[in-house]
Amino acid sequence: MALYTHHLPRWKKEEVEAIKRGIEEHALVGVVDMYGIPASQVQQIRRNLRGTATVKMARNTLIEHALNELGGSVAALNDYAEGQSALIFTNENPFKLFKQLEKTKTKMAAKPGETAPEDIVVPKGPTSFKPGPIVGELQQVGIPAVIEGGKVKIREEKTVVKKGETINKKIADALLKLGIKPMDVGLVLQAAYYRGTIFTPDLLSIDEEAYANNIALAAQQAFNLSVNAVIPTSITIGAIIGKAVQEARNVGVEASIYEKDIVDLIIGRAQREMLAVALAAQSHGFELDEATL
Amino acid sequence: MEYIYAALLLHNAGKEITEENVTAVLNAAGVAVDDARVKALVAALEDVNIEEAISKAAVAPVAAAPAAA
Amino acid sequence: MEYIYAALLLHNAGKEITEENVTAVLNAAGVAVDDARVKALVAALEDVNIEEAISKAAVAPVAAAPAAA
Amino acid sequence: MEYIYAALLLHNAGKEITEENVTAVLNAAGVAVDDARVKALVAALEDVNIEEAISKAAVAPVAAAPAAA
Amino acid sequence: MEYIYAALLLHNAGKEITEENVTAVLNAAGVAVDDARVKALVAALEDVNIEEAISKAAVAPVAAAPAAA
Amino acid sequence: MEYIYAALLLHNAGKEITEENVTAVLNAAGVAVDDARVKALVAALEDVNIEEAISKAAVAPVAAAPAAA
Amino acid sequence: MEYIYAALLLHNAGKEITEENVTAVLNAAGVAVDDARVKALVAALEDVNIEEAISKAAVAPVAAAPAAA
Repeated sequence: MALYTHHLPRWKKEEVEAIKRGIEEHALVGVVDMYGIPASQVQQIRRNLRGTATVKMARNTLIEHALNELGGSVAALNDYAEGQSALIFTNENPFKLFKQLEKTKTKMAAKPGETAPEDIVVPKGPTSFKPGPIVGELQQVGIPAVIEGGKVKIREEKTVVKKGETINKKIADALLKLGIKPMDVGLVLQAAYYRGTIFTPDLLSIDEEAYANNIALAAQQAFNLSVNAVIPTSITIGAIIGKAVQEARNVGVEASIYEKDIVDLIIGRAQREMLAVALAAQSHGFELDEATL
Repeated sequence: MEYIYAALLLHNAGKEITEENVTAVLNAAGVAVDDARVKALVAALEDVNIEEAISKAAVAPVAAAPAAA
Repeated sequence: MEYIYAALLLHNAGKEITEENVTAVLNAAGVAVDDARVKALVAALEDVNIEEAISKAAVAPVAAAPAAA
Repeated sequence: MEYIYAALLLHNAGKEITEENVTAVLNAAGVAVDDARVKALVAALEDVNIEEAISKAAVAPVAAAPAAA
Repeated sequence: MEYIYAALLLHNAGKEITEENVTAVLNAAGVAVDDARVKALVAALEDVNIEEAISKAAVAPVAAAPAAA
Repeated sequence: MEYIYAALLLHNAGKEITEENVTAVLNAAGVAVDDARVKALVAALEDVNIEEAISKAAVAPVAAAPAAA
Repeated sequence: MEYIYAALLLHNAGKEITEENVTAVLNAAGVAVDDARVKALVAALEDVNIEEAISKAAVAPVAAAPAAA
């Protein structure tokens, strides 16, 4: 077992043992990318995850040692531990962990050279700036800044960087000054090992709206089936009665069955037919009396 | 619908809708009158406010005409 | 609208809409018949597809409802 | 509406809508049967395609009325 | 829908909708009655105000019509 | 609606909707199963084209009501 | 949709939508359960207001129909 660690110094061995314990004591171990996350935010994320997940930062080499020592299918996580990785331990299922990590993301200012995660839009309206060189700086990157009432104002909404485009230094500076924070920063789950299976983010991102839509569709289907197949339930009995009554009325009116409950409907139909024919007659020269219309 | 047309014709002419009157109108139109249907019609109309039923229906076709076209 | 009802009654009964027939129906309903109007009606309806006009009326109210809302 | 419900019940059960059958159903429901109404019902339904009539929304104007209010 | 029509027939006739009554009406219509369906129907109707459901039915077709198209 | 969902689940899973299967599914969901309702469900679905029945928009008076208000 | 039906069955039965419960229901329906899908379902539904989604369905039968097609 100590095949890989026998030559390591004591603190590293302890570190490797700690990683192994973390993996063994939790249902899930994930590899997260910590790149670009300021230390202050890491603290915040840890606080947010407290009680559900633990983040363990360690050098990649030590992570690799630990995974290899454990061996088996968990060692496949090595493929995802690159750059500034950390491990995350939890007993939640990987979908829930993924969602929680998404929720810990916060907005940050863009650094030059970063890629816009979505369209970056400068909203229309007043700014806190007094007139000065700022107007030119903004205009230079295409932001329609104007001076109005002694203040710098953005004349109209403007998309300055499209999703997927690189944010250059001038734009990054302008966004910083305007207080626009376009970047999503947080722990990015690279892969999760859970009960023998590796889950990657493409599997883990859930479209909740699609689920809600499917729930609505299923509920509609159940409602339809219950009513159309006449399987009364407390939820659908009203609709089933309504359908039966409707059908009976339709038949009654179509067949001109003179029953009290529907004779007004039959009158209505006759009246509409009369009006339709009256209008057609009128368009062919028959003068309608006042009472008709 | 002949029976209801006959009834509405009488109503519009200010005549009472009786079995006799309905039958007379239908006869004049050459309809082979079914007494039972006439009876049923007259009975059904007894408690109905025809003016009201007409005015409810009147709202529809004018507005509908363009939409239906 | 008695005139129109009379015409519809004849149409439904499968009878021709002639001046004579319309007059007979109106008479039976006790309506004082205006010959000129009967003539005008018969002439106008000659060019009207009554079935089509009626079927539009049937479709109408459904379409009217949203418009009325 | 009892008479219409009785007719639809028979139709749905695949039975013929005859005066006898309608009367039997109404009797079973404890309805004091009016022979003329039964006759009128059967006569009215004679030439009607019930399946087609069921799905036709003939009842619309009532529905439109509240919407218009 | 036989079972529902039977229930509506009883309701309209002012009779109680019991398993026994529903069964009697269905029998009279020559329907081979399934006790379980009668039970289920009667149970489901316990939770509903039939008058209300009927009056709501008048409002429905407008909403339903486009879906049926 | 549990019974309906159980039927839909079985249908989607390509399993037959039998009393036994429905009961098993409901039991697994912790539902206290009412045998009569299961029987009624299975009987009602016997001749039903489920695909068609689930996609045909049923009239939903509940939905229509607010629109009329 | 089996997974969704299973979830709605549990929801309607007043049971919690847990991995264990969903799996039990699906197993009972003879579905070869995919653990990852169950997990995804449970995780997704944690943040979905099922009652709201259901009530949306009731309001929009028209919208649902084409989706089902």
